[in-house]
Amino acid sequence: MARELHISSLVVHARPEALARIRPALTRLAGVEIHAEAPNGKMVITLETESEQTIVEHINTISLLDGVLAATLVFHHVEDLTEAE
Amino acid sequence: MALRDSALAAWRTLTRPASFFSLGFLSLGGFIAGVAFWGGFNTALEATNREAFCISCHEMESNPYEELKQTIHFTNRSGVRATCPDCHVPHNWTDKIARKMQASKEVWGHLFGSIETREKFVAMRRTLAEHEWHRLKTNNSLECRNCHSAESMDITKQGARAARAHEQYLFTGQMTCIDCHKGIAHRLPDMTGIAQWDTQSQQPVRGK
Amino acid sequence: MTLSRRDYLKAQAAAAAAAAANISLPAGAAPIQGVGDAQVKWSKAPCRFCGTGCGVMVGVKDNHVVATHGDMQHETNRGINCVKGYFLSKIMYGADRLTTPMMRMRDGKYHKNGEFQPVSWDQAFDEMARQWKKTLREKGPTAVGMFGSGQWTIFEGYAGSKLMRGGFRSNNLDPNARHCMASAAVTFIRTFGMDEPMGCYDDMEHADIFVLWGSNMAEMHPVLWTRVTDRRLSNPNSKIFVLSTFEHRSSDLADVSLVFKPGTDLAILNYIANHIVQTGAAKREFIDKHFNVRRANTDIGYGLRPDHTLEQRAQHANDAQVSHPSNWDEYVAFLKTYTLDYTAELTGVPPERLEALAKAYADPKTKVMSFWTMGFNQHVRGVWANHLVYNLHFLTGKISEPGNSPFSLTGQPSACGTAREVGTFAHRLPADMQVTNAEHRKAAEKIWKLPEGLLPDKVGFHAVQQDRMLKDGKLNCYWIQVNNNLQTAPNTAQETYPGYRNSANFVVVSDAYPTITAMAADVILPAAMWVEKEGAYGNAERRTHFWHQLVDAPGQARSDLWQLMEFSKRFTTDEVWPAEILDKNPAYKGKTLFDVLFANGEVNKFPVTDVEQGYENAESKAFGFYVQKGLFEEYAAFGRGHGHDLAPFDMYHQTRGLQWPVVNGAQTKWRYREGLDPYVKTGSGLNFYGNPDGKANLIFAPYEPPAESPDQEYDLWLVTGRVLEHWHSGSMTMRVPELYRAFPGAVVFMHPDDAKDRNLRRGSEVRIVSQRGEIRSRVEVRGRNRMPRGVVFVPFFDASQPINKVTLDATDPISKQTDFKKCAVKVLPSQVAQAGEGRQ
Amino acid sequence: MRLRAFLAAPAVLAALLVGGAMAADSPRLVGPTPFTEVPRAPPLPAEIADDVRRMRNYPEQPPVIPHSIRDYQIDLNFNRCLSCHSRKYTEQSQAPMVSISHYLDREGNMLGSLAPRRYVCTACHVQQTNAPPLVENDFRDLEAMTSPPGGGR
Repeated sequence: MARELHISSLVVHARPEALARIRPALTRLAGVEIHAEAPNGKMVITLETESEQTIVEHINTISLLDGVLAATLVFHHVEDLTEAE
Repeated sequence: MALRDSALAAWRTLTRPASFFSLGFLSLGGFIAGVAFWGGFNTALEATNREAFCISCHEMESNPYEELKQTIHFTNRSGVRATCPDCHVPHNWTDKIARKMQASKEVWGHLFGSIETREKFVAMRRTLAEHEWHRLKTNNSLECRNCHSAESMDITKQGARAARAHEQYLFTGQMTCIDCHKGIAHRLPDMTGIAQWDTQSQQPVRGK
Repeated sequence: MTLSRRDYLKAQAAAAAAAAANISLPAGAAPIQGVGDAQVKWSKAPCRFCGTGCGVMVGVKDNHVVATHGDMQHETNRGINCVKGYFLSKIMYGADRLTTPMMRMRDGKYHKNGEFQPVSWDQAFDEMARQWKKTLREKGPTAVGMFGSGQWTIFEGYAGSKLMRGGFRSNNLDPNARHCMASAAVTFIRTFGMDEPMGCYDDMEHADIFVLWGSNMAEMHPVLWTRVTDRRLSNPNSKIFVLSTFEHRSSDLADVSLVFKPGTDLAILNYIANHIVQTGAAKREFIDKHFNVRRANTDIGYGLRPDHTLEQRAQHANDAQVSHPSNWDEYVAFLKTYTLDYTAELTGVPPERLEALAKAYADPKTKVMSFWTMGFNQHVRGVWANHLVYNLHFLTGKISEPGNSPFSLTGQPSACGTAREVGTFAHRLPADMQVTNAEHRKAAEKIWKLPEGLLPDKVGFHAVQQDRMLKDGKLNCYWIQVNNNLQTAPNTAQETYPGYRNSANFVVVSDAYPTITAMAADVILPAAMWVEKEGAYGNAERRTHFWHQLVDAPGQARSDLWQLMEFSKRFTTDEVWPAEILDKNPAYKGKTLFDVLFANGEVNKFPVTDVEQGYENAESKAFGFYVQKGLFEEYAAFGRGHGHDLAPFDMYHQTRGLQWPVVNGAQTKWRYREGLDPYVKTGSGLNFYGNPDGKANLIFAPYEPPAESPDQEYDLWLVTGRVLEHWHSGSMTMRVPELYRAFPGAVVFMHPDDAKDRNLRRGSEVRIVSQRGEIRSRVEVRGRNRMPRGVVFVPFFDASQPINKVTLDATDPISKQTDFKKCAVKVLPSQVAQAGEGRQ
Repeated sequence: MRLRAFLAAPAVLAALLVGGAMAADSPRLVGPTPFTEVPRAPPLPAEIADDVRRMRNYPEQPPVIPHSIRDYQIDLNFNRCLSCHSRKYTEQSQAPMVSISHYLDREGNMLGSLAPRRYVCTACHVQQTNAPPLVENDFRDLEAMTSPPGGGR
């Protein structure tokens, strides 16, 4: 199958007091990057993965993190590496 | 004396006329009767192989036939079209008889109204379809191949995806036409649980 | 793939998420060189197309819309759009956008039969003012008129209504929404004393049974269809019934499809009522408590010209709207005609399907949602059809609670918000008030700060009547905004086009593109569209939503709002108001209409600085005050405290829309039900407070045949309508390459055997001929629509195949809405010499 | 803007004077000229079914369908599109998998497969014909305006 790069972004909604705990947990996940954070507990993160499956796994892991209320996918773009190179 | 014996034998033979004639009569008569019966049977059989007969009952006319009209097997560039028997009646004699036995069930269904309404037909659709899939699977899609022969396919004239599928599955004999080409002439029944065809099952990973 | 492209994509991803979450990215969010410019400014807006009212996020870069996608935060669509919505980015960029006013000229001045030439706004307005004044002087207010739109923003409709009624003192103002949902609107008032649905879209997540009455949601309201689909596929008890005169994409997901003979839906509705009564499923106590049973006048004609034999013959053509007090027993007796056998015979629907549907309504355990759109509303008995479906919900008590909901869908983005709530109909004022009611006029004059007795008390010309009056030379100055009526009105060759080109008339069209209507006008004004102006729409679930101006309009294009207000400066009260009113109110003397209508101390109350930081506002810049805010707050005064409460202006820019009545900052999802509607007092349970006695009207009416049915010569039913890829007359979607190429031209959908009988096949060129006109089209015998024998369908989006040359201008006599779904035609092969090219 | 106005005016003028100047099928935009004419109906254009993916105008745009969808069944029984594009069948079919954004239900839950509300593929994904567009569209995508390196799909 063609090699692909999936770039997606999520809005992670967490309890504000839990943000400190969640931040490192997120960055531990491969390809995760935190872009912004609001005092109300909303975070904007992007994922770089090689398959949809990894995105699903990440979303599930994240939303199961203690203090996370919701992790919602907003943006998903597939870059076909075999084409682009 | 020998002359006299042989003469006697000849005489005896000649004095058994009845049996002689009856044998000739029987074989000849039987032959004629046979021809007559055989011809009649096949004529009758052929009569039931015309589309006109198939759609003479409204179940077929208003369900499968109405659906067929939408499809490529009814309208296409060159106007060559498949009629009901082309796909649903085997061309070699024994299979044909076998299918006829089965078909008589559908006539039975007609007479006793088990598919008289659209609702009942739709309810039976899976069963009816499965009969045909099974038949075509077991005879290696014989009726498809009567028109579409693998060796006559020019895959350069086919879409890339179709060509790949044919090379990988059809030409290698891994699969037969009906495995991939279900529902090409009529709407498909509920495909739940049919391997490679179930597009329904939706199971949430987790609720909120 | 290069690193910076990767970061560029990530920046885009982050921006989209930040927009969805309503949080701003830190300045350093895009550190890498080259990615900084990739930052897109995302803002919310409602979709420009149908009445569903989806939310979209609009990405803007350098004054240019570069992307759009579904708004995750908008309750209506939660992130989904239909194919049209996903291509919104392109609707403003057709290369033939009108960017300068045009006027028919000969020898340097206006001439009815001159050629179009570019002129300045002043030239155009001067000529318009000259024509308006001449007409007002010679013929009075009834000779000027305006045809508005359900695509007008709330502000534009409100300004238009003020200018026409308060300025020119004419009620000859009607919206194209008359063609679209007048039957629904009129029936709401007749039944509940208040317009618009009691329920909302959330009913779809609560209902078990969905019944589509003449509505192809799968194509015309695709995003609402995603919510019905969701419910149907994830709830085992859910069922979908689709009633139509042919099978279409909605039928594909239907558990039961009922294809009936055109017009006979009235009989089906009465049969179901009869079934409910006969099986004892009717809730007698509930009915006595909450409803008045009334009997409608029958034999009411077909809204054709009065001299038409059908009108001459009709007993109640002139008092069609009258209904009489009746009672339960009369109703039950009336229903007895509609037995299963009779109905199956009349409608051609198999009895078992009729029965299945009746049982679904009757079952006390099921929650039923009924949907309808044009199949009901564009119906010579549209008001009756609306009444009869309400009756089913009344009989079973399935109303005003989550999941039990008779729901009228609309076709235009602000059919509710502008046409109905603002009251741009010939008979209406804001907040459901009527021009014929002295109290209502007085209230309007007070809020508008206009002299008492100024507003006209006579109902103006409705849409179809306007065309007839133009043709007859009784309506001479005519301004058309945001619609394409020469393509969408009925019987255009006979009744519409002659009026536009009538030398006694002066016709002005405001539009963004050179439409078929603009081409037939005398003056064309280039209009700003969608996010080129700040706007507000109201969708079918009482949701009012706002958007900001996000980009500038091209060239000299201006919003309809600016056009209306600027034009009002060219008239003084002395020129257009009667002397006696001015003598009684000398303060108004010598003022311009702009002064008395817009610079009246209310509309010009808010400074330009109130406009939200970072957004342009062309109108406010032009007039020196926050035009939209002033108009909205004055308009809101009509409804506040009367069940039509709107929130403060600024709140709408913060939210994804609010459903009125908004009381103490809280919106209302379900009306008339205690605990759900703040207007229902505790202890009263259910209260239809739109009517003085708190009861709704159960009005019954029989089946009556359509105005025209197929005969020996014109042997086919013609049904017209839309397709998924194009919206209404296609002036926007035909200019989006992807949408155009998906469905490039109209075709005539017909049954393969009907084609065969005429020696036609897919792709054959044919003439579609009625007694009124003809078009040429191509035959389609397969695809999305499966026609029964004897019925053909032609969409109206294709200006080169204006099917409305063929349709009949019969209307519902009560709502005056045209029946675009039933007339008789013949389909003939084009000359053989030309037929050959039909091949694909 | 000004400049654009100057340029645009004559173009529109031409269009209005001779309906038909803009494109072959221009009656499709401005109607029959004069209105009383009954123009020929152009032949049905051919479907584009070359299996070549088209670039999107922006990442959020639903890709168009590059193959024939004649007789495709999308009903309560079966969804022909998913028989190739759903995750579990993509290996065998080598068709692109439906975007993961389609796994989100209305409540924002991530499902294990296509969310039911996304079941009717043809509401957003359409096939194209070879009909030449009637008029240019001046839409410019972000990359055309900022021209970053590389190309997407």
